[in-house]
Amino acid sequence: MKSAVIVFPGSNCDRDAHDAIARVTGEKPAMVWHQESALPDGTEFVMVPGGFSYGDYLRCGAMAGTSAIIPAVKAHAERGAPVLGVCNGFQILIETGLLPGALMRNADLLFVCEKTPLSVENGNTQFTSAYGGKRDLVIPVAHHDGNYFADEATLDRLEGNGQVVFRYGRNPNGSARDIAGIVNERGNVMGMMPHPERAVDEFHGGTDGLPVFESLLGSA
Amino acid sequence: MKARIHVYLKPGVLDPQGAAVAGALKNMGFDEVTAARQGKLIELDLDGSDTAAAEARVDEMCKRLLANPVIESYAVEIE
Amino acid sequence: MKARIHVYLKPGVLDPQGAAVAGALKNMGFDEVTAARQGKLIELDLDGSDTAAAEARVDEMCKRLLANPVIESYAVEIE
Amino acid sequence: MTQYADGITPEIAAEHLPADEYAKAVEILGRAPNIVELGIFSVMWSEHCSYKSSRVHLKKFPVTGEKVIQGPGENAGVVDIGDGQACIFKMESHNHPSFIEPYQGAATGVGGILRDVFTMGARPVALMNALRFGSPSHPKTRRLVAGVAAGIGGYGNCVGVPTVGGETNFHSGYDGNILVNAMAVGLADADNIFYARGAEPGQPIVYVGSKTGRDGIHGATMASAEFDDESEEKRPTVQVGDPFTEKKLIEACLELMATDAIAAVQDMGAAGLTSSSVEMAGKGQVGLLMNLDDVPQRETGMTPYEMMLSESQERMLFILKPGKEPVAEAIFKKWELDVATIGETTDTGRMVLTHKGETVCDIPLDPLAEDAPMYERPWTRAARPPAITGKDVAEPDDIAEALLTLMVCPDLASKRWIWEQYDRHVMADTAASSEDPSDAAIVRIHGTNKALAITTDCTPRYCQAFPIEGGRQAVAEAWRNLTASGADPIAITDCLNFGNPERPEIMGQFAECVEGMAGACAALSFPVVSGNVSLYNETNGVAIPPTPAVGAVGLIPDLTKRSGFGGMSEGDALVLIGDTTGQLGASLYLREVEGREDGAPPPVDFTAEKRNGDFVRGLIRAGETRAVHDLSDGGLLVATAEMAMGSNVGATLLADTPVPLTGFLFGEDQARYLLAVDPGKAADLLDAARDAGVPARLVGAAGGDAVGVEGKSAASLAALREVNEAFLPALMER
Ligand SMILES: Nc1ncnc2c1ncn2[C@@H]1O[C@H](COP(=O)(O)OP(=O)(O)O)[C@@H](O)[C@H]1O
Ligand SMILES: [Mg+2]
Repeated sequence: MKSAVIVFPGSNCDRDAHDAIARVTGEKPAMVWHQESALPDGTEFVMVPGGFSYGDYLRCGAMAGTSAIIPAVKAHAERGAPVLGVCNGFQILIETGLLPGALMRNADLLFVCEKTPLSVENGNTQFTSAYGGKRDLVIPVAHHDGNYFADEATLDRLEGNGQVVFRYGRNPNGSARDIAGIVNERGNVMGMMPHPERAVDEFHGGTDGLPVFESLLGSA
Repeated sequence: MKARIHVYLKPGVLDPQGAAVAGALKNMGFDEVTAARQGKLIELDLDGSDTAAAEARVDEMCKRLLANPVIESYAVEIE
Repeated sequence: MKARIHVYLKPGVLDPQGAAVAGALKNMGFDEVTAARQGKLIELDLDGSDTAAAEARVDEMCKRLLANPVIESYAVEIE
Repeated sequence: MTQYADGITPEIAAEHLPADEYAKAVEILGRAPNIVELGIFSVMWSEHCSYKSSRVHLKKFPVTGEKVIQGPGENAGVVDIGDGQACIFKMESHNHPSFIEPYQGAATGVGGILRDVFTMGARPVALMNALRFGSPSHPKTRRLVAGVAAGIGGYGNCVGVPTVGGETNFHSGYDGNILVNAMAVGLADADNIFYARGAEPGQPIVYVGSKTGRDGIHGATMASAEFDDESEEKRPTVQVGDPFTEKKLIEACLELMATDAIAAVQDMGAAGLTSSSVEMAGKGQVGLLMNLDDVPQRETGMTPYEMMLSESQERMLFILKPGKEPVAEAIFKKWELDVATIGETTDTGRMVLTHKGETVCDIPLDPLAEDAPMYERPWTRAARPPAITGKDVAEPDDIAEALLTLMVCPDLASKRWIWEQYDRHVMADTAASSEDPSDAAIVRIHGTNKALAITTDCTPRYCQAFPIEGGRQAVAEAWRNLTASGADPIAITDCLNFGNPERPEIMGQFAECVEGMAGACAALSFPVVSGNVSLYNETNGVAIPPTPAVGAVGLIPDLTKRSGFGGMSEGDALVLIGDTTGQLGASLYLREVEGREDGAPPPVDFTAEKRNGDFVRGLIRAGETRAVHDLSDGGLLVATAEMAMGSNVGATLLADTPVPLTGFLFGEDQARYLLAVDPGKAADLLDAARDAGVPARLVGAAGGDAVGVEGKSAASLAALREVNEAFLPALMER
């Protein structure tokens, strides 16, 4: 599968994303600098990695949302091709309007890094099919602004459409309805705060992140 | 010219910072505080002298970057 | 009553956020922006009606919690 | 009689230099220094930059070894880790700034130590932090803990380097001077290390990073001055950190370092442009000609004095090979960083600075460095206090109660509230961090099956009680923590935090801690490759407890043959390695249960350390152990409780002990480890130990859901966890 990882000046999970994708797909993803205006030809999967794209200054993901590569990412998504945003990547996808809602400062205002129990709420997405019914996961989070917010109507719609993909077992940030990850209506764009790329090797303490990437292989 | 931009969270939008500020002030004995909201204050130095034009440009900056229309509203003053 | 508090970085104190905002606006083609500063805007709802007393109390809140005297200065308006 | 340049009053001169040093400056120049020169002499000759009080003693450290590529003297130490790779690390203090502005002080401390490491060509792969705060009940403590933790996390998390471990103590001795020591560890190719030395005449001097502002002017001299109540007024000297710029600076510097453009490089730390340029010139035996008009400036109307003394963060100074400026420009512009050629190296041996067409400084470099003052300050030796052992201390009425009292105390309490604010997993190489039951943090060497083990250790109450033993113990515990994780200890860095060296008893603490550390390093083949000294940690005449923090690095050749203390399972035999005489002097038990802080610290026996440690490491590598934990604060029963909590299974110790029970359970004798092993293998293990001349003893068994002593009381795992997790949330969330 041909993949691309978008790299912003303050991205810091870009290498981790690269390694996880290469490990699962057997193909090194292209590392695409934010000032590019096009994705490499034939790109099937785009990942927007975690980090502090612009130091998280102003609003997390806001400045990244205005960079040159974003229109190409949007076009890719509008074609129905898969886009995954993790942590800061999730914040960026929200800022660009590819996903609904907002990610606010954690309720206790503290940065939180922990291995978080999660449940797979929808195992039939392009990003979760490989979980094969497995429901309970542990995947690390590390963020300051992961407190998901949307108005009640939007939340109900997300729940109704099965767009809530992951939920926290122990809410670390005050997220509405314990939401940890969502997909867009079409199901090809997912954003999640937990870091699947940090749970792909035994020495990480678990490999519950692998199926996110394996699922894509199956669907792409 | 200077532009001063106030960015507020829209009513009904969760405001963890505001809530924390109100809580902390109460704990410190400032019981008169019934609510707190936290927003941003952005000041820009601008070339040029045409206030009306600047107004329009800054409004565009807010729409495209400085405020997130989903959760924030803003007010602009040009001096 | 309402108190509106502006918290600024003291002049001369490095403002990474402001610098990043100015840079981003330039990259977006807003070349007229020569500098940006980012501060905080805090609004408080207060019980009571004695403006002078409120001023004094809010000033104390700023000193003790809302502003960091090491690097920030502040201004208070009571409405 | 003393001469002064125009505009320099005796007061101004005295603010910058003591009379004798001023006289020396006049002698060196052959005339009175102007204000710029005065500023330069004062920062270069400050304690912080010149180590004038400590140099004579630091010479005692062993600094060489077969693995040492670069010892002290450069930005950081460099050791060989095989396969053509090198590990580069250093620890540094940011104590005074953090006391004054905890968030920015701690954040810029992390930024500074990261720069020391990537300046040498390393990609930073791990951060550690050693923190000492005042009494939990002190009115300032809560705010300081909150600010320091947020600042360390705020910076490290943003630059994307995992903060994998550290230590945190609370003691009233730090009420007026907290300690914030940060350590950075990086990896580089052994054949691509960059140094401050190496400049030659006629090479361009290139400034990169952030613009220069008026931040932190005289930070270097401030870090060398004792506190008084007015110091809080020194606040404006605290700098603000910009981790986003640092992240870009790391990537841009590593990109430039992949080319062959660089002759020498120095980060701009304390005394910014002054020390970075002077150090590179001195090491290269060349002169400097710099035009300050070309320095990127954040503010208007900056004077040469301000530019030379500014401590604005996220700046670096390169001396490039001639003609390579465009290479640097292209890279730094891509990363949206400032880059400017501000001068060139010369063959004059002098530092000449021009500003607006005038020469504002002309100093011969050699004397500036070579004739820097060096003091042999008077110091007094401490006497060894009387030992206290189990027979001198009554048995606690209830052992479980005593254990709970220890597990709830600030020093042993879980520091979760702090380390959950640190991204410990970014870079996806973390195998063990603060959250894991491991004596050392373990970070895989990217793309290999090898790993680095990293720890920071110091027991200030031992150093207070008897400095030389405390110095030995700090090094020994670090060596033990690495060993207990299965690593070969390689080398250490240090951060020597003490009070006012002008007082003989404080200078004595320093001299003897260093002497003890040096002895331990020599005996354990554990050289010192970098370090930092922080003196004058003293307020109104009250000094901090002597705190020579040790940061140590070891190598795990095979990640699958590492150990922690989370693997104990039901039925395992508990084996104690090492000799127990029941040393309770200056122990945690004595302080927390008996309310006494007297007595001699446990003696360190280097032969036993080495023999026992090598034996344990061998067992780990051979897969003979399920869990391994070194014994430190609180002794055997605390180590057992920590292993039980980490493994989620209880344990019962045997009541029949070779020395009085209190000493056996709570004594802090050194060179000891607790092992959990397959019961079927216990007998063979004890035989092997006997053959190796290693004291070993079966002390209990794993099982149930409580920790206690046979026939005596036990504390449930639930109760242990509850009290152990209680302290910080209670302090911070009240
Ligand atoms: N300031 C801190 N930052 C990160 N981790 C910390 C800090 N303080 C304590 N820890 C972690 O808490 C655990 C216990 O620390 P400590 O009791 O000092 O270990 P040891 O006794 O083995 O030296 C270790 O994993 C350590 O890394
Ligand atoms: Mg230990």
